[in-house]
Amino acid sequence: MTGAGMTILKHLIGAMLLLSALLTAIPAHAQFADADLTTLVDALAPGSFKDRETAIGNLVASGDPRAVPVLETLLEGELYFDETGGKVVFTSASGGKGAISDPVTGADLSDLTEADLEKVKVNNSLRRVLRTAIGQMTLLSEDARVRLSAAQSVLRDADPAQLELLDSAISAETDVRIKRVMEQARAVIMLKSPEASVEDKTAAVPVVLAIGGRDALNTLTTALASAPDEIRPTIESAIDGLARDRAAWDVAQNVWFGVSLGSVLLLAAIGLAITFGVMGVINMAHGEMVMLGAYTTFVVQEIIRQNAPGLFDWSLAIALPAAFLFTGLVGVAIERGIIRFLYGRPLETLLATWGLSLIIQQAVQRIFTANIREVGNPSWMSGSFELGGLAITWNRFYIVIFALLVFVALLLVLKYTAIGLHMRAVTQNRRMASSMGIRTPLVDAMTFGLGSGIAGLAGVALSQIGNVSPNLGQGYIIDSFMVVVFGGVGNLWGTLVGALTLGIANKFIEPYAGAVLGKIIILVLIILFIQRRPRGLFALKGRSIEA
Amino acid sequence: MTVGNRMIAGLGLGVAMTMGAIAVPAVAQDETIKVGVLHSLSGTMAISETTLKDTMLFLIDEQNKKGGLLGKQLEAVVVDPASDWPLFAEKARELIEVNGVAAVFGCWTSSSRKSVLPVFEELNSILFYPVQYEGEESQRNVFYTGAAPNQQAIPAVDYLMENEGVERWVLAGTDYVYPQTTNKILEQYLLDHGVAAEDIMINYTPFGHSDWQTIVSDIKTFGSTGKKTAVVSTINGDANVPFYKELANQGVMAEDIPVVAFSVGEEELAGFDTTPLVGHLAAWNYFQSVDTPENEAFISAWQTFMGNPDKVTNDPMEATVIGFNLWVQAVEKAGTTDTDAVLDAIIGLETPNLTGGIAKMLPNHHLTKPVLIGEIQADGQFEVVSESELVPGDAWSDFLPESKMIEADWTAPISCGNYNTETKTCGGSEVAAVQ
Amino acid sequence: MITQALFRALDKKAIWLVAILLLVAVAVPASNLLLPVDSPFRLPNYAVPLFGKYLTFAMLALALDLVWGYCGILSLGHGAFFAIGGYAMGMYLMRQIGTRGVYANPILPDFMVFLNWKELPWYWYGMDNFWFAMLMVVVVPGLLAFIFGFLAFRSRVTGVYLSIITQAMTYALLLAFFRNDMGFGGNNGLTDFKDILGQSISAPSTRAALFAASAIALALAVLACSAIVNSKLGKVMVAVRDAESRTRFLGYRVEYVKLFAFVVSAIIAGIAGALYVPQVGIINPSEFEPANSIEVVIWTAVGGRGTIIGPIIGGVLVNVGKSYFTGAFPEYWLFALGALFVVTTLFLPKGIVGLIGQYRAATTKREQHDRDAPTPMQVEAGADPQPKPAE
Amino acid sequence: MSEAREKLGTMLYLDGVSVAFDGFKAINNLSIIVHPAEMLAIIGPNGAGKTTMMDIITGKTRPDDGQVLFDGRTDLTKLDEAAIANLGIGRKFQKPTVFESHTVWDNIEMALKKPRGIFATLFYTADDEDIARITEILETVRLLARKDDYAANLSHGQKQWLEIGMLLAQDPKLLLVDEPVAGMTDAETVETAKLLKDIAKTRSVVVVEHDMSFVRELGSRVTCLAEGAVLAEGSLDQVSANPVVIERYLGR
Repeated sequence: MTGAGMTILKHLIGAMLLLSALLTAIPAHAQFADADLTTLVDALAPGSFKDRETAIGNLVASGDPRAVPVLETLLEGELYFDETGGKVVFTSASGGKGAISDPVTGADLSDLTEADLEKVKVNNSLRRVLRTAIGQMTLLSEDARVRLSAAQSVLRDADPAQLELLDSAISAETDVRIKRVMEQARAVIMLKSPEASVEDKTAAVPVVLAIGGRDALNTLTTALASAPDEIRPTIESAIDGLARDRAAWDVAQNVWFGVSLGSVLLLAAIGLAITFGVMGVINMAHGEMVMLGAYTTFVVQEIIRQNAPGLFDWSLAIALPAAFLFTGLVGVAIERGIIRFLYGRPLETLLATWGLSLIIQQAVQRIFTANIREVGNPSWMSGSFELGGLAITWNRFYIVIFALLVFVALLLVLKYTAIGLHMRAVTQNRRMASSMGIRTPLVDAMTFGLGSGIAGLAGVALSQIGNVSPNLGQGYIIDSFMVVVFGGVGNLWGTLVGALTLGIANKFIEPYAGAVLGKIIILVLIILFIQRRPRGLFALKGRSIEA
Repeated sequence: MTVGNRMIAGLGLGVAMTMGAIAVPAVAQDETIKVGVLHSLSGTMAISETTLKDTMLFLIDEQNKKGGLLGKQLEAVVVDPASDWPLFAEKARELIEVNGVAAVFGCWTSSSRKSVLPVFEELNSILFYPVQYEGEESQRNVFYTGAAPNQQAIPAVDYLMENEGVERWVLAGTDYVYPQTTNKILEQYLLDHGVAAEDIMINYTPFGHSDWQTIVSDIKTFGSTGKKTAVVSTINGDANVPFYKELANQGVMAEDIPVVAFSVGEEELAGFDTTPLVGHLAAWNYFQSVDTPENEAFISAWQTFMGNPDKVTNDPMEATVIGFNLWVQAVEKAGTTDTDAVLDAIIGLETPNLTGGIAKMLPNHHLTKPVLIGEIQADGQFEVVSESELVPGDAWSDFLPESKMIEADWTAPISCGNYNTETKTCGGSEVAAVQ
Repeated sequence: MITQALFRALDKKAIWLVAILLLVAVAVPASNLLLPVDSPFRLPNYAVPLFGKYLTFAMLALALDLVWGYCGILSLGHGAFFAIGGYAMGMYLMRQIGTRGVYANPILPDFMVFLNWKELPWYWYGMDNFWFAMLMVVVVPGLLAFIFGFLAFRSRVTGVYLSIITQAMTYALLLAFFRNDMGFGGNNGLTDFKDILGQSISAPSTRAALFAASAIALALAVLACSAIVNSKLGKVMVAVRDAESRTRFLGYRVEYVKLFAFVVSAIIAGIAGALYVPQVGIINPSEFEPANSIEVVIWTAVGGRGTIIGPIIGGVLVNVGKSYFTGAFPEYWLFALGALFVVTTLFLPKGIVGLIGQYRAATTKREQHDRDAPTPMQVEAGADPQPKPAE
Repeated sequence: MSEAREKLGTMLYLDGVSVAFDGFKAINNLSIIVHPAEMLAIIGPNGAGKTTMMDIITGKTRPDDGQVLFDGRTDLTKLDEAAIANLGIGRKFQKPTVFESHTVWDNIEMALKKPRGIFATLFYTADDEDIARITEILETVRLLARKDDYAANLSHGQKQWLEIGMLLAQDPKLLLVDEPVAGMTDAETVETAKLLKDIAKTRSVVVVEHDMSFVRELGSRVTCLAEGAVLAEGSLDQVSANPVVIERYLGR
């Protein structure tokens, strides 16, 4: 029904709302004297969570719009009180103008000291109460965005007690979109409420059905239990329809999860497809290149945090080239320092790079300590959006896109650039290439650098979904080798198809077998698959290969 | 000489050299009291354990500033068991036999503790184990200064039932012994409290699991039946960061489906932005945010020692501190570091918790601890929303049929770790053999 | 026939090695048990199982060398056979605990009681009998190697493909053994052993006996391996390593040759694992870690593969180094270990044994051939190249 | 009927054999017959499918289509390399392939016609007869003086000879010899031709060769392959006079 556009919009509006709510000054037709309101506000501080809940109720009952920012600040956990006097205040963190200000009058209260200030504590149930309260109080707000968010909050709670308020809001509402949300909320309340008439309930079913997805299914399933017999068939058929949709979407959801897991595998493996697949270096330090990429992201973000916090949303864009260059250079250094002495001895490279991986891990641990480092998600990579019945998280979405971009870019580089041509020439016939004037040492270094640089890029992306610690690489190395070998060594397309196949297979097995058994099954399947095709998915046929 | 015997000669020389290398320190001087620190400094557990190594160095440094112990300076002997469980046993043996340490502070995982238990028993030394664990154990030579299940899991579930009205439960954990046991206990506890079997979902994931899409999505589905749902997470260390990131991104809000974790502390939260996770919970016996003078003093001394004003503290650190303080007191009381004397002296000793209240060493080698429930804040700290009275640690869970009749009491006349109150005997004769 | 094969095995090197091992088998326990405590020549108690552990690691490295050094099969999953042998021994030791477990259950090990299991799973039956358990130490790794090898070698999976699926095998087993539902104690594994054959496992005499058993087992493994590599079959194995398809055209069933080496190697690894467990006192899934198997490859390479003595030297030296450095330089030892591997590959392509060979070559000229013989890796690189890039 | 009889008398019988790699037809409807104790020389340009043909006969490559019979009865397409080798088909590779880390003696010993089973091999000890046989072969290929040297240390030509020696040790009924004289001196080439002719008195020999003077030396029947099929057959003179052969292979 409403489609993706609508839901994405909702998502965006929702995100902007908290900010706007804080900034929007609601015109104050004070029904309460400042002093009275202050008493109510100050009552928020003392006592237990239960007392605080009562205090919130009283504040809401006042109906005074000036209470809204106070409640919002409390919801944010930024409302403070003065330990000595018990006065509830705003601080600069809570959006007060001065250092410390009065939440009702806005007066400057800088005679209070920060040290005496204590947070007014909220817990989850209090947050729920606050959200409902704010929703209630802002349902008639003049700002459409505030109203929309209020309507959504009412829809979430669907408290029959708010029916009257909701009805008046619906009749006053002019915005179609907001009105629809309110009507949906009303329908849900109807289905919930034991007092609602059969007609009201019957009328509510299609409205709820139109919400679609899991929420509608839940509402209807819950309603079915208490529904009068007359409307049971209506609800049941609605449920059946939704469940059918759901089952179809679940398959799609699994495919998406699989693609997303596959893209992570692809990112982790693609650098290895170069260093191992193309050059034949059994590069056990590949995971450490990924890890260095992730730490580069950390360092870039730290610098940005300290020097230019405004650029934070650009941190990844800055980290990508930085990580590529840094890990690429490390790769070149490794190639020049160690690998080049080992060409033609592929298994020796395993030992040397394993040793290297230990050294790199330990070095990173010495520099950054063993603790997990914080790498933040930029705002555009946080949260999720809905596409029909699919819930897609932004970070996974971007990682899928990013993985495919890296893949395509790599293909293009190998196919169409001079360096790519040289790389293929050298790896296919070193002597011939060198006699044709290609500087093979340079090409070797560049190839290894490219593979390592791509691993660094993967590190930037993977830092967004996992943790950044010296062991990060170890978690990906085995999977990466599986992917490259499964796909067929030396074939980039094999790596792509291999990664996606393993990802999707994993996600279809997981719901039945569980995560642990699922992984075991995948490994056994890989072993059996290699028996069938001893050179991977995309093996070349012909006699030259088998020599 | 053939290649063979040259090499063999070399081998013999190598072995001899090692013997020398390891054996020499055995004839050690006695001007200091040595304390063993057995925490992984490399491998997968280094993330968690290096901090505890630093904590020990800090505590020993502080104690030496106060004049040491029994007039001698303390000396830390640090080894790296490298997250390798059999190596823990080897290193424990080395600490006790070669370095002659008076006590060992160490281990994190249950596997590592299980691996060293026989060593401490055989060589009759002392281990202070500072991490919350699954219980079902009480060994003569081990002091469990972290939480037993009744000091963490059960109070957390109680809190959710009472304050959040949770009726439907997801028990999600890493597939190893601690979560398995804890979940077993919790499942029984929930069933006893009238939760229907279909309202409990149990899910296990491998170590270091990084792809949480399916599971978080399943949790959302499970939690959307209208009944209030909560997740009890016994997910291990480094799998938590991707788990919470996925929770945040899939929009699982604490107000809808709160997640209460037993293995997530300040250190783990330092790994990501917690803004979207505000309100999710953790149950511990210590939070850095707890506002007591002891804690404040500890944190600032620690941060000064580490030279990093942002260094966080966490629960296993506090457990290490308490264990260390109790050991120091016991040695002072006994006037010697002799194992048997210290084992006797330490029972009943008390030291203040950093979070208030008194930690008392019980006859079952566990402590009294307050249980704190904290909500995650946007700054990566926890806000305490509930604090219990002091709870005595119970080695043997009362919610498992096999262990409810077992008690541990290391004081006379029982003096055993698994006294069966029904048969009035000690279960394993290992204990009898030692005594 | 067999006597002839054995006789062949007793070339000079092997005789020396076996003699030294037997000497060690007597000397170490004797020094520990017979000498007075204050004697400077007395081995301290802790050293006996520690040295015993090194010997089992050496045995594991020797097993790997049989398939890798001689037959060209780089197994990255040999730790799995070691661990399975260890688990078989662990199961026996577990059943010996009997009522001395914390729950005093005469049949079920503690962890089963703990997880509310009511009866012993079928695969635990019979493991309370020492000889049956010892049979399993041999049979289970051998059978796994047979099935895995049969499938893989029949399909002619070679090179890195084989290496990676052996890694997949050990990784899958790692995950499986982590599962508590498997009935092997999950992550904690099997531990807290009391007795072996009625003797307390922590008694110095038992330790000494276990050490002697390890040394003798290693000596027997040396004999078996040198009997094999000195036989015509051993030559065929090397032929398979150097030029697999040529060997086929001579009419040898390469898959059976590989299978034989793989199974024998797995059995030796299993026995090593079985001896390892009572000496370290624990067996748990971390032994299946792919990293452990890679380390075995490294011991072998450091010592010098394609020789009998090399892996033994490598297995002992690297682990002695690890023991020493983790204690002496806990914060830096990984640098040392990592550097050792890098330096070995760069400067000692034939391992420590090769170094001795080089030294000898410089002083004598007589054994021209040894030096000029191609090293395994040169040949391997020539005969079994990485697949050509696809594009 | 006659076809069946025709097969019966042959040592090697290829009929309508085709194989393709990724769409490229390496062998296209190839038919060749070799009789017992007969020598056949195969010539042809690069890529004519000579080596692929050998691969098919020795079981390395499975044909997509066609019949490959040994000794008139045994279907070689159903067997693997080892089984085919044990039937009595020996192969010498284009690039000399000997076991470089074994001595010359061991190379021959391994090739010697003996039970190939695992345990038979494990417990094998050379008896006097075997030693005599190996010595005889080494004499034939003139490597007796170097019997204790590693094969790696032989010259290129010596390796070729060692490989021929290994073929002899296998005591095959049919020898497939791929470019045996590549890298040999003229004198060696002559010797090799003599040796092969000698062998062909009792066994069937198929020689693939580029060196026309060597082929002339052999004086056998010649088949010219091109693009995976037979271009011409007959004596060398007949074949080299064939205009198609001149155009496609010999040039000008």
